[in-house]
Amino acid sequence: MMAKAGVGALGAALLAVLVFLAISSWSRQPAAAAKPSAQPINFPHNVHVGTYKIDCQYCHSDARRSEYAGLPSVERCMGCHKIVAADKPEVKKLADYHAKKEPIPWVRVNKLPEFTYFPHKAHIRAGLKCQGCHGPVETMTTFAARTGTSLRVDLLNLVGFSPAPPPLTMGWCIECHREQNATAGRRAPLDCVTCHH
Amino acid sequence: MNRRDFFKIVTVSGAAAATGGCQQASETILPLVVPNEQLIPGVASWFATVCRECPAGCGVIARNREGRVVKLEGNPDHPVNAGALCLRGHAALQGLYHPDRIAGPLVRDGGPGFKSATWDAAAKIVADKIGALRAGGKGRAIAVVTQLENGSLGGLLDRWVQALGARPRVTLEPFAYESIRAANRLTFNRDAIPYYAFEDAEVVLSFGADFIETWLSNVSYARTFARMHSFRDGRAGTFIHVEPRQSLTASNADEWVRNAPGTEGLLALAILRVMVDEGAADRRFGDAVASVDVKRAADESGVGVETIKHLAKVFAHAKPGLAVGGGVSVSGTNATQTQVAINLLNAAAGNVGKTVRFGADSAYGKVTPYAEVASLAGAMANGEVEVLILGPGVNPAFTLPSGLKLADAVRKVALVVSFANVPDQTSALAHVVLPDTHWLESWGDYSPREGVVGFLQPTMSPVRDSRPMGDTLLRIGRAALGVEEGKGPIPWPTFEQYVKGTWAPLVKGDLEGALRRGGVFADVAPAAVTLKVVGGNAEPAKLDGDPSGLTLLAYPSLRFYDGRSAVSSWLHEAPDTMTQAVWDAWVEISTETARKLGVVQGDMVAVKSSQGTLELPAYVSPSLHPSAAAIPMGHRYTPYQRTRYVAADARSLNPMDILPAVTDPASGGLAFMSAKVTLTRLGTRRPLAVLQATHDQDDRELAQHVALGAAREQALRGRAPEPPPPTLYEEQKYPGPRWGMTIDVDACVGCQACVVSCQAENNVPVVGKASAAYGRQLHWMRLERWAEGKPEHPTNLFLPMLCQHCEVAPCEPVCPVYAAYRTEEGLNGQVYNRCVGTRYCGNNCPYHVRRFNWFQYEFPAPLDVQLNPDVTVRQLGVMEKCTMCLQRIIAGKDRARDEKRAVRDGDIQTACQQTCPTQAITFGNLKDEGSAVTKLTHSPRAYHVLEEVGTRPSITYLRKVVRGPHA
Amino acid sequence: MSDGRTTTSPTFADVNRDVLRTLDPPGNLYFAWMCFVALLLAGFFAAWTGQVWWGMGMAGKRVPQMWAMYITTFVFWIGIGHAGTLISAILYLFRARWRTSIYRGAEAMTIFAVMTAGLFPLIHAGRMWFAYFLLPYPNQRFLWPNFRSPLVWDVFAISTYLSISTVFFIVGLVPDIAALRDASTGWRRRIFAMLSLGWEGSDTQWRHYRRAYGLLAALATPLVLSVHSVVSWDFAMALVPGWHSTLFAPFFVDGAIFSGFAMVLILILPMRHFFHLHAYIQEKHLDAMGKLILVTGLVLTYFYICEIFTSLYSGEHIEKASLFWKVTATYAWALWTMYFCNCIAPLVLFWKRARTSPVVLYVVSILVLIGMWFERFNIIVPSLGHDFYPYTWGIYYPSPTDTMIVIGSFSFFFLLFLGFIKLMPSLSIVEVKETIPPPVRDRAHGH
Amino acid sequence: MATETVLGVFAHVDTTVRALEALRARGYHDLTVYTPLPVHEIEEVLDRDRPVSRVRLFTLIGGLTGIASAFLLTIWSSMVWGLVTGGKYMQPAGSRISGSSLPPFFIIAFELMVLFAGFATVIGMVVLGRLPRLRPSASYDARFTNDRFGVAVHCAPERAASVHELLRTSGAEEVKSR
Repeated sequence: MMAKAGVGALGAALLAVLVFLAISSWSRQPAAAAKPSAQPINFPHNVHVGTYKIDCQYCHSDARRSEYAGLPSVERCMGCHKIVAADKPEVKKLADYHAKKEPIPWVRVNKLPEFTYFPHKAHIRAGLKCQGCHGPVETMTTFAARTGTSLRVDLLNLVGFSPAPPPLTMGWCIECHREQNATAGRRAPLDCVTCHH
Repeated sequence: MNRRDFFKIVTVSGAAAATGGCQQASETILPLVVPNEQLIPGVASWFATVCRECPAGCGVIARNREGRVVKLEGNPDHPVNAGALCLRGHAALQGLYHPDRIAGPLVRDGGPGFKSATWDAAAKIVADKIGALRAGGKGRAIAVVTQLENGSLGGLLDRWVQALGARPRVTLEPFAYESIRAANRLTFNRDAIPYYAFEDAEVVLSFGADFIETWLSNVSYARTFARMHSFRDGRAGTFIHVEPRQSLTASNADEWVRNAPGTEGLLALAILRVMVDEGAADRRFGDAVASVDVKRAADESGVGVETIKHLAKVFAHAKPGLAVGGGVSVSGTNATQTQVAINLLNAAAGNVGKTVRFGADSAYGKVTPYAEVASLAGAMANGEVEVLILGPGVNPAFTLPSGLKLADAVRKVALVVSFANVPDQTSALAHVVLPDTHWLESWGDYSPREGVVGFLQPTMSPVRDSRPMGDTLLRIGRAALGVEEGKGPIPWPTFEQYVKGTWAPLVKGDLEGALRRGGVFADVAPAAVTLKVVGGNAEPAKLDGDPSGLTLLAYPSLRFYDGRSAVSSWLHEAPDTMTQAVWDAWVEISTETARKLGVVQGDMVAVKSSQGTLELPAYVSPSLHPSAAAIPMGHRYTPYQRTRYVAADARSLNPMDILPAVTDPASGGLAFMSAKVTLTRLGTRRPLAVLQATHDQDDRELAQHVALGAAREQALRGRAPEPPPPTLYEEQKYPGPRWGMTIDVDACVGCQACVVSCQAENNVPVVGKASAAYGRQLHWMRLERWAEGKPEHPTNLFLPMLCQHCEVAPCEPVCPVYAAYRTEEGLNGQVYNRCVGTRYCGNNCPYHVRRFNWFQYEFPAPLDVQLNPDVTVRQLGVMEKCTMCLQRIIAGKDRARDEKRAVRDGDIQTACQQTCPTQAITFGNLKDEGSAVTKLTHSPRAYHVLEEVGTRPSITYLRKVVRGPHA
Repeated sequence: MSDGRTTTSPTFADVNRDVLRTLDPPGNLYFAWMCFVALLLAGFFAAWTGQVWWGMGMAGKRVPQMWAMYITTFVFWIGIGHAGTLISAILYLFRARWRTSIYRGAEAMTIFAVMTAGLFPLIHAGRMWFAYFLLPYPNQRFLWPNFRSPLVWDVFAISTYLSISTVFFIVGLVPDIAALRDASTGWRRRIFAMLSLGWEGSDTQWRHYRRAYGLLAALATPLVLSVHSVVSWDFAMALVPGWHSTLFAPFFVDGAIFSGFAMVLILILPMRHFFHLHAYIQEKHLDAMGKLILVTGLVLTYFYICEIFTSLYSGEHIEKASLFWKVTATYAWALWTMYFCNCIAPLVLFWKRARTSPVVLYVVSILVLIGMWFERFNIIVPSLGHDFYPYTWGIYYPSPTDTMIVIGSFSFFFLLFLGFIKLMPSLSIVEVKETIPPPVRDRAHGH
Repeated sequence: MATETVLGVFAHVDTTVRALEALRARGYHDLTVYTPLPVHEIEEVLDRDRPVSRVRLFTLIGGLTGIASAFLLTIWSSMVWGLVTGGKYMQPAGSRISGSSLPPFFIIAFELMVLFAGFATVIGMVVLGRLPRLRPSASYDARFTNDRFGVAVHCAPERAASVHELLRTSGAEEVKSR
C-alpha cells in the first residue's frame, strides 16, 4: 500500500519533470507561420499579373529600394480603379476605403521566422524574379503561401530523409544561395550575420 | 511579440500611427492611403534640427524610419558640433518617447492632482484670466519664464508679452555665466561671452572651467580641445587645470593643480604677478597685481610657489595660450573678480583676439541674469504676479537654490501655466499644463552663437497629444486681446508660419537647402575690444553656514546638466566617468573627511547647511580637496524610473535643496559655491552602483601611456613592421574587406557620448540600479577610468572598451552551436537566434565585453517606438555584444552597391565613432593600405589590450601621451 | 575463494531471501524520508519554473561569474557518478571480489547522479528550450553543432556515459530480475518476466552474458576516465586563470572517484543498517572503501600542491594574482574548507579502526562531499571573480533560486535512489552468490 | 524427429558436474544447464565442446562503426559551412592539414566508439543468447534462479529412461521428463 504511494510519488515527480520541460520548451519555440486567411478585399493576383501583365513592382514599388516590398497606397489602387472595373463589388469596397481615407487592413501572408532580416532590395538588384520566392503569383487568385518551419519536415529529417525545406525557412534560403553560387557564379552571401543581426 | 514585425506592420504615414506608438501588433499590414514620398517603409530619412537639451545648440540630424525617429546624430555641417553629439543629445530621444510624457492638457482637479481637459477648455482658463488682468490694467501681473530662446520663439514671446503688456520675459538658465559677462564689461567694455578658440591655443590654462562636461558648449570645446591637445604628428598642446576636485575635465589635464576652493582668482593674479616680475608680461599689468603676494597666494590656495612660477612660465611662453574660468568653485561671491583676473591673464599673454575672440559671441550672453530671476521670485512672493507662464525645459523649483524659496513664491501665484511635456517639480505646482511639443516635433530656430542660426523642424509627428507652445500662446493671446486671427499685434495663425516668416530674409529663397543643412551658418567678423586694466582683486568667497564645515561644491553634471536631461534612463545608466556610479547621487568626500567621519563608500551621510539637510551615500575620493564636499546636480527620477529602475526613494538627491540664494554682487549671478556644510554619519547604508571594481590596473597594462618625448621620437622614426606571430594554423583569408578599429586613448576625454550613442543605435536595454550594481549592465561599450600614480593625485587614462573582434577569439570555439563565429569580414559574429545561453563565451572572453540577457528587458511604451528596426531586440537568455554596428556596415555596402562602386574609407561609421567629439575612434577596412584605420594601426603608439593573451584583436588602441610629472 | 568463507556463511537460498526481503513494503521512516525529499523537489521545480519564466537573472549569476553554482553542482554530480562504474567495471576487470556486494548500489548511484547532473546543463542554459541545438541531427536550418566546443564534447561524453552505465546496470540486473520474477506472483511476475527478457540462466545465456559483461566492463573503463576528463576540459580549454591547466583531467578524475566513494558509503551504510545486510557488506568492504578514499584523497592533495606550484612557478602575474586572491580574499573560507575536508579529514582513515567504524566513515564521507563540492566552487567562482580584467572583477552571491535548485538536485537524486532500493534488488543476487562457497554435497569435490 | 527432454534438478555443484561428465562420456552433447550463477566448474565441462562467444565480433563492428560515423559526422558537418572559430578553419584549409580541427574530433570518435560498441555488445548478447523469451522453455524451473542447478538432456524418447537413471545416480534430487 505504502509502496504503491511511494512508486506513485516517484512517477508523478518524473512525469512533472517531463511535462514541465515539454511545456516550457514548446512554448518558446519559434512561432509557426501565419495561416493565410480571408483578405478584406478579394484581390485577384491572377487578373492583375496574369491577364493584365502588370509588373509586380508597379504596386509593390518599395521592393527595389527598401527592405520591404511594400503595399500600394490606396491612392495608387484608385489611380486605375477610378475608371477600370469601378462597378465591381470588390472594387467598390476599395473606393469605400479611399473615400473614408482609411488604409486597407490587408492580412499578412508571407512571414519570415523571427529575428531575420530579408532585404527585398538586394534580391531585386540581383535580378531575381518575384515568383522565384513567392510562387506563381500570376496563377493565384488570392495570394496564399505556406511558409515557415514544419514539424513534419523536422521529423522526416530526424529519421534520415531530407525533404526539401519548406519556403521561407533558413534551409530554403541557403539552398538557393548555394545553388546560385555554384551554378550562376554569383556571390550570394552565406555569412550568418548577413540575415541575423 | 516580435518587435521587428511591429515596425513592419505599422507602416502608416501621418499622425494616427505615430501618436500612439502603443498599438498592438496585429497580423495586418496597413498601406498608406496617400503615398508620402519622403518616407519609404524600410528606408531611413534624415531631418536636420537643433538640439535643445542645453543652450549649446548643437546641430543634430534625426534618423526617421517608418515615421518615427529612431536615432539622433550630430549634424556634420553644423559649425558648433561638426557631427559630434554628447550623451545628453542622444538621450533626447528618451524625452521624446518618455513613458510619463503628458498627453493632452491638464487642469487641477481641485486637489493636489490633475485631470485632463480639452485644449479649448484649458486655453480658455488661461485666456480668461489674462484677458481679465489686461482689462483691469494689470498686465504687469503676467510673467513669462522660458529657457534660453533667442530665436523665433523668443521673438514671438517678446511680441506677445508686449501685446499683453506683461512683464518682460525672463529666460531662465541656471548656468548663465554672468560673471564672465560682468568681467568682460569691466575689462573689455563688452557684455558678451566670447568664442574661445581652443583649437588655436598651445597651452590651455583652465581655472575650474569644466568645458568637457557642461561649460558653455561642451561638444564644441571638447572637439576643439582635442584638436589642440591630442598627439598628432609629434605635436601636442598642453592643458593645465586648476580645480579643488578632480573633475572629468581635470583628469584630462596634463597637469591638474588642486587648489583650495575659491582661490582661483588669487592664483590667476599670482601667475600674472610672476609673469610681470619675470618680464613675460607688459608692465602696465604691474599696477593691477601690485598688491598680490605670491607667497600668500600659495599659502591660501595650497598650491606651491614653485608650481605657480612653473604655470606662469608655461603660460607666458605659449604662442598663444588660453586661460578660461568657470565651474562651481569659480562661481562664488568673488566670481567676477576671478574672471577679471583671468581676463587680465589672457590680455597679458596677448591672447585676446587670438584665442579669446569676441564677435562670435555665445548665446549665453543673452540669458536673464539671476538677480532678475530673484526679483521675479520676490514679486511672486509679494503677490504681484497673478499669472506665471513657464516654458518647457525650465524647472525653477528644482534648479534654483532652496534659499530662494521659489516654490513658496510660485504657490502664491493665482494661475501657473506650465508648458512642460514631462512632469517635473515645477509643473507639479502648475494649475494648467498645456504640453508643448518636444523639440524634435517642433518648428523653431536657435542661434548658439552670433552668425550661426540653426533651424528646428519637426522630425516626426507628435508622440503624444501636444501642441507647440507658440501656437497655444498665439491662441490664448488673441483670445485675451479679443482679436481674430490675422489681425492685431499677433496675427499669425500658427507658430510655424511665424517662423517661416522670420526665416525668409535669412534663407534667401532656399528654405529647403537651409533645412537640409540645418540652418544658416555665416562667419562673423571678429570684434576688436580695447582693454581696460582694472585692479586685480581677489577676496575669498563668502560662504554661508558653519565656518568649520566643508565647502559645498554643487557641480553641474555631465549627464543631467541642470536636471532637465534626467528624464532619460540612458543617462542614469551611463556611469559618471570619474566615479563609475550609476543611478544615484552621492556626496564626494575626501579620504581625510571619510576617516574623520568613519564612513566608507556607500554609507549614508547627512549634509547639513544653513538651508537644510540632504542625505546621500558617500563616495570617498582620495583626490578631492579635504576642505570640500562635492555633490553633483541634476539627479532626479521621473515616476516610471522610480518604480522600475530604482528602489523607491522619495528623498531628494538635489544639492540645490540645501543651497542658500547668494549672488555674486558684481555680476548678479548665482553663487553656486556659497555654503559650508557639516557632515554627519547616519549609520545606514545605500551602496552605490559602481560599475568598475577597481581603478587600479594591477600592472596589466590595459590602458597604456607613453611619455611625450618618447612618442615624438617614435613618431619621427616610425615603427619597424612587426613580423606576423608564428602559427601552425592557416591564416584566415578575407575575401572582402576586413573591418577594424583604432581608439586613441590620448584623444579620449571620457565623455560617455559613445556609450549612449551605442545604446541608442543597438537597442540596448536599461537594467536599473540593482542589476547594474550586480554586474548585469548591458552596455556594449563601456568607458573605463584607470588611475595611475599617487591616489590623491592620479593620472587618469580613459579606455573605451568594447568587443575586440579578436582574430583568435576565445569566445568562438567554446560556443557549442556556432552562435559565436568569425565572419568573412573579420568580425565576431553573434547570432542571437542560435544562442542557447550557455554563457561559456562570456566566461572565456578575457575582456568581459559580452553581455547576457538575464531577464526579458522591457522598453516601456512608448520607448519601444525608438527601437532601431535594423537591430534585433534580444530575447531573455541570449548573449549579446558589440557588432561593430553591423547594420551600418550592411547599409554602407548597400549604398555603395547602389552607386555601383566599392565601399570607400569613411563611408561607414560606427555609432560610437560618429558621435565622438574628439574623433578618438576610427573605423575602416584593415585590408585597405590607404585607409585611415590601417595607418593608425601601424602607428608607433599602437598596442592591443591584453596582447599577451594572444587574441589578436581587430581593435587597436593608441597609447596616451603623457606630459607633466608622470611622464 | 577463501576470503568469502566464514563460519556463518549464508547459503544461496539465504541470499535470495535476504536480498528479496529488502523489497518488502517499506515502513514509516521510509515514507517520512520520501515526503521530505518530495517536498524539496517541489521547491526545486518551483525555483526552476521561476527561472525559466523570468530569466537567468533569478539565479545569482553575473559578470564575471557567468557560471556559478549550477556548473559547480553539475560537475559535483558527474563526479559522484564516477564511483559506480569504476567499482563495477574497473574492479570487475581487476577481479576485486569485494566489489560484488556494493556494486549494484554504486551503479544505481552512478546513473541517478548522472541523471541529476544531466539536468544542470538544461537548468543552466539561458534558453533551455533551444538546448536541442546542441544535438547533431539533420534539420531544416542545415545547421550542426560546433564539434570544437568542449560543451559538445560534454554532450557526447555524458550521454555516452549515461547510456553505457545504464546498459551495464540493466545487463547486471537481468538475472536478478529473473530471480525476482520467480519469487513473485501475479502482475508483478508478468512485469518482471518482461524486464528479465525471459532470462533462465541456461549455459548458453551465461556464456554470452559473461562475455558481453566483460566487454562492457572493458568499454566502460576508459569511459569512466574519459568522462571527467572531458568535463575538466570545459575548464582547461578556457583561458581563465585557474582553469587553463593541463593538470585538470587527472585532477578531476581523481577528485571524482574520491567523492564517488564517499557517496557510495553515504548510501551503503544506511542500507546495511536498515536492511540488516551485515552478512554481505562486511567490515572488509568498509575497510577497502576507506583505503580507496584515503588513497584518492592523498592523490588529490598532491594535485592541489601541483596546482599551487604551477601557479607560482609560472611567473604569470595574472595567474599568481588569481591564486593569491583565492587564498586570501572573499572566498578564502571556501578554499580552506575544501583543503580541510579533502586533505586533512581523510587522514583519519590511516587508522584501521576508523576505516571499519561506520560512524567515522560516515562523517568523513560527508566532509569529503562538502569538500568536493567546494572544490568545484573554488575552481569556478573565485577564478572567474578575479580573472584578466580588473574592471569587471566581482563577487557572486547565491540567490534563493540557485540555492533552492542546488539543494533540490540532492532531493532529485535521493528520490530516485529511495525509489530504486524498493523496486530493484540493491545487492546483486548473482554476484553475492559468487562470493560464498557453492553448495557441495561431497567435501572431496569441493574447494 | 521427436526428442524428449529429461530434466535433472541438483542441489549441489559437485553432483551437477558429475552428472555432466557422465552424460558427456555417454555421448550426450545436446544439454541445457541451468544455474543461478555462472559456475566455473560447470563451464569448464561444457566449454570443451562449445565455441567462444561471438559477442566480441558485435563489439568490434559496433566500435568501428562508431569511429567511422563520428569522423564522418564531425568532418562533414564542419565542411558544410566552413565557419572559422578562434581564428582556425574547421576544415583542412589549403594544403595544410594542420588548419583543420581534427584533434577534438577524436574525442567524439572515442565517445561514439564506446557508445556503439556498448550497444552492439548488448544486442549481441540478446541475439546470441536467444533473448528475449516470451515464455519460459519447457525444461525451466523457477528454482534455478535461487539455489538449484538443472541439467536438461535432449534425447531420443527411447533413451529417456537411461538418462533418468544416469541423472539420478549422479545425485539429482529430482528427475522428470518434459
